[in-house]
Amino acid sequence: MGSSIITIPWAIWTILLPLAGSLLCFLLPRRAVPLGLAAALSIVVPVAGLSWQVATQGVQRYAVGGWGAPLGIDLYADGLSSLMLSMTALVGLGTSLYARAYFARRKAQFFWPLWLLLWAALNALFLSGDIFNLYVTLELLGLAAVALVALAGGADALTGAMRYLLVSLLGSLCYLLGVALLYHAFGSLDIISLGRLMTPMPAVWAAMGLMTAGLLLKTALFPLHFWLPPAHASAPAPVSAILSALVVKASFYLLLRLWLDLFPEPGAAPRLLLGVLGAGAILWGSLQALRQKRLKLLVAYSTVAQLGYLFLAFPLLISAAWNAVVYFVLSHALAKSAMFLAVGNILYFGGHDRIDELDRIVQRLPLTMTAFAIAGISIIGLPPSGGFVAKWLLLEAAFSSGQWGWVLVVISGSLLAAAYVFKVIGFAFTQAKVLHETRAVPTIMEWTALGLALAALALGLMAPLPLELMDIGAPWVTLIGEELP
Amino acid sequence: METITLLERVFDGLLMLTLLWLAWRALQSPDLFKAVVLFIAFGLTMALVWVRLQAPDIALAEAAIGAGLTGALLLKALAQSNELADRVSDDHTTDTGDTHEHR
Amino acid sequence: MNTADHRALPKPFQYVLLVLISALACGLGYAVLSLPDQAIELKGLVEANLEASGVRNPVTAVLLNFRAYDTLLEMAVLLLALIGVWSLGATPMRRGADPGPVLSALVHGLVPMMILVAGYLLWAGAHAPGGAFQAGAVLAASGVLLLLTGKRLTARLTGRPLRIALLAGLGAFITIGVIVMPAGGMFLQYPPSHADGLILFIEATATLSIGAILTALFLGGRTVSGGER
Amino acid sequence: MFFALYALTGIGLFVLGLYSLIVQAHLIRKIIALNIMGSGVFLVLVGLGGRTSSAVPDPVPQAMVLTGIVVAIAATALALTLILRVQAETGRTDLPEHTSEH
Repeated sequence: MGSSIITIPWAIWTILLPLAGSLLCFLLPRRAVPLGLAAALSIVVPVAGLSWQVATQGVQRYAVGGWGAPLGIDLYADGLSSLMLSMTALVGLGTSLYARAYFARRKAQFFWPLWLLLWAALNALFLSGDIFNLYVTLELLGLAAVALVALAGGADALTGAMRYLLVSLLGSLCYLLGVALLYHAFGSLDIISLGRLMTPMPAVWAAMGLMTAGLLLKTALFPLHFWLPPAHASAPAPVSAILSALVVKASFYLLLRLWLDLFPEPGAAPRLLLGVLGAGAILWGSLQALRQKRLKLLVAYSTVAQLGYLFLAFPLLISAAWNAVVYFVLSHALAKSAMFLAVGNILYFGGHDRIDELDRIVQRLPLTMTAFAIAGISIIGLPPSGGFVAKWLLLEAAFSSGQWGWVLVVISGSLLAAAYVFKVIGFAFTQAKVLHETRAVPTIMEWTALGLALAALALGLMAPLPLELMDIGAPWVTLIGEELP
Repeated sequence: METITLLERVFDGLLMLTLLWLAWRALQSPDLFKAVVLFIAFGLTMALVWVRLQAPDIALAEAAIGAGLTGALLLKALAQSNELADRVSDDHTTDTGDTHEHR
Repeated sequence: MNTADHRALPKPFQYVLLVLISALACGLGYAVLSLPDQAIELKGLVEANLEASGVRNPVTAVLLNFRAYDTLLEMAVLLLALIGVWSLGATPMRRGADPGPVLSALVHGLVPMMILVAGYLLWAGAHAPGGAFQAGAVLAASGVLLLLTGKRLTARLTGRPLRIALLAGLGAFITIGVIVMPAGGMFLQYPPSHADGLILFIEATATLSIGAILTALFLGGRTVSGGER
Repeated sequence: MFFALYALTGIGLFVLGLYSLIVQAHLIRKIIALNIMGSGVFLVLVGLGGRTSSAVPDPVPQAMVLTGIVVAIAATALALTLILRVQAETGRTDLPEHTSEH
C-alpha cells in the first residue's frame, strides 16, 4: 500500500517529532532555539493530519511494533484525543514563539529539550491506550514539568518545584499500584480490552480509588491543590502557561478516560463527592485569587478555581455534561495560557507583578492588557468566548438533570472571577506611588499572548466544530442509550 | 521434598520480615547516614526477594541500580548536604543549620 | 546536624494519620487477597510469539520487542532526568579526596573486568538473565568508581562526543523504529528475520547510553560548565 | 497462594513509605520513602504473578518492574540534585510550611 496522506500513520509522528526535536536540541545546544522552533512548527503537520483522519474516517488505532493489544501497545485516537492534541499544538506553538524571545541563551539550551520532551509526553499520553504506557508518559510529563519550573531559579521556584516533584511522584506511584491490581485482575493493560473484561470486585474498587486519588493529586483538585500555586506562580512565564494550560489537563484527561472507558459506573456518592470538591475549588480558589497581592499568584489561584468546574460534571448526566467539561478544558487552556503570557510581559516590563503597583500598564502595554482582558472574558464566562459556551453547556446539563444547586456555584464562580479580573484591570489604569525601571517587551511576546486570547474568543464563535469532533468515538455517545430507559 | 519446601517457606517468611524491618528502620532511623546505609541493605534484600520470585533479570537490575547506584547517589547527596550545612554554620556562627522556626 | 529528627506533623495528627493509613493497608490487603486464584496473564501470548521476537529471554522479548515503545519512552525519562540535573547548574562538591594508591590500583584492575561483565550481560540478555539495563548499570558502576578515584573525561571529550554517547541509545532506538516503517511495518515492527540483530544493536547503544547517563547523573551538574565553554 | 504474601509485603512497604513520606520533614528521607513505596508497588506487581503454581513466571510484570526501576533512579537523581539546590538557596533541607508571600 502506498503511503498517501490518507494512510500515513500521523499518530506516531505527533510523538516522534517532538522527541527527535528534543534530541537535536540537546545534541546542538548552540542551535537549540532554531531547532526547537522548527520542531514546534513541524508538529502542527501530523496533528492536523491526524485530526483530519479522525474527522473523516473515525477512530484511528495504531499498533506500535505491529503486535497489537494486549501483547503490544496500541495508540488510540478518537475525537477527544485529537482535540487534546490540537489544543496542545496551538498553545505549544504560541508558547514556543513566546519562549524564543523570553529566554536568554543559557536557559534556552535547557528549555527547548525539556519542553519538547514534555510536548512528546503530552501527545503520547493523549494517544496511549495502555495503562502501563500511560504510567511512563505520566512520569515523563511530571519530571519534565518539574525541571521546567526549576529553570526559573531562586528560592520560590526551587521549593515550588521540589513540592511539585514529591506530589507528582506520589501520584504516579498510586496510579502504578492501581495498574498492578488491574493487570492481575484481568491480565491485560489495554484500556479497551480491560473495559470489556471489567467486572466489579474489591481489587477494581481499590485500583479505581488509587488511580483516581493519584490523578486528582496531579490535577490539583481542591483540597489537593496546595502545590499548584507556588509551582505555577514561580515558574518562568512560558512554563506557567504550559503547566496551567496543558499539564494539569493531561492528568484530568486520563481520569476522564479511566472513568468513562475503563471503570464500571461508580455509585452516586463518589460522583457527588467529586462535584462537591469541585464546587469547593471554585469558591476557595476564586476567593484566594481575589486576595492575592501578586498578579502571578492571582492567575495561579484562578487555575485552581477553574479546575473545579471540570469536576462539577461528575454528579450530572454524563451525556450532557462531558461536552461541557471538554469545552472547559479547551477554553481554559487557551485563555489561561494567554493570561500567563500577558502577566509574563508585565513582569518582564516592570520587573515585578505587584497588583497595586501596575502603574498605568494599560497605556504602556496596550496589547498585553487587551490580551489579559480578552482572556479574562473567557475565564469569567462572558459571551462570545469559549468559556461562555462551556458554562452554558454546564448549566444546561445542570438544568436537565434537575440539580439546581450547581447552577448557584457556577454563577457565584463567575461573579468572583469577574471581581478578580476587574481588580487587575482597575489597577492597570491607576498610577502607582512607586516608580519602577522598565524595559521594552519584545513585540512577539505581546502578539502571542493576544493571539491565544483571541483563539479563546474564537472558540466561542465556532463552537459546533469542536463539539462535533469530540463526539467521534466518544464513549458517552453509546452511554446515552443506557442512561435513558 | 516436604522438608525442602518447608525450609523454603521459612526462608521466604524471614525474608519478608527482614524486608519490612529494614524498610521501617531506614525510614525511622534518627541518623540520616544510617538510614541511607539501611536503605542500601534494603535494596540488596529486595534483590534476594527477586531471586526467590524467579525474577533474575530484576534481581540483577535491583542490585546494580536499586541498591548500588541509588545508594551511591544518596550517599553523595548526603555528603554534599552536610557540606552545605557546614558552610552555612561557618557563615553565621549564631545560626546553626538545624534551627527551623515554624510559624 | 541534619540528623535531628524533624517531624513535619504534630503528634495528634500523626495518630490520625496512622489510623487512616492502617485502614488503607487493610483495604489494599483485602483487595489483593480477594483477587481470583486463577491468574489471567499475558504469559501465554508472550510464549506463543517468543519465536518471532528474535530473542529467547521472554523478559527481553517484552522489553525490546512486544513493549519496546515503553522502553523507548523510559530511555527518554533517563535522558530527561540528566537534562534536568544539568539545568539546575553546578552543585557544590568537595574536591575529590585522594583515593590512595591501593584503592586506585584496585579500581584500575576492577574497571576492565566490569566492562567485560557488562559486555557479557548484554550478550546474555538475549537468552539468559541480563540485558541492556543491567549491563548499562554495571558500566555506570565502573564509571562511578573511576569518578571516585578522581578520573575525569578530558576536555576534548566533554562536548559533543559526550552528548552523542548520552543520546545514542534513544537516537538508535527511534531511528531503527522508523527505518523499518517503509517496508510496510509499524513503528518498531522489526522484520522477524532481522529482529535479533536489530535488538542487539539497540541494546548495545542503549547500554552505552544508560552507562553514560547514570554516570553523568552521579557526577551531577558539573560537566555542563566545562562542556559549554 | 503462598506467594501472595510477597504481594502483601509489598502493600506493607507501600503504606510504610506513604506514612514516612507524610511524617518525615527531611527531603532526603522523603526520597527514601518514595523509593521504598516504589519497591512495594514492584513487589505487588511481580508477587501477584506467583499466584499460579507453574514453573515459569509471567514476564510482562517483570518487564514493567525493570522499566519502573529505571524510572525510579531517574526521578531520584533529579530529586536529589533539586534538594541540594533548594538547600543552597534557602539553607534548609525541608519545605517551609507556607510559601512566603511577597
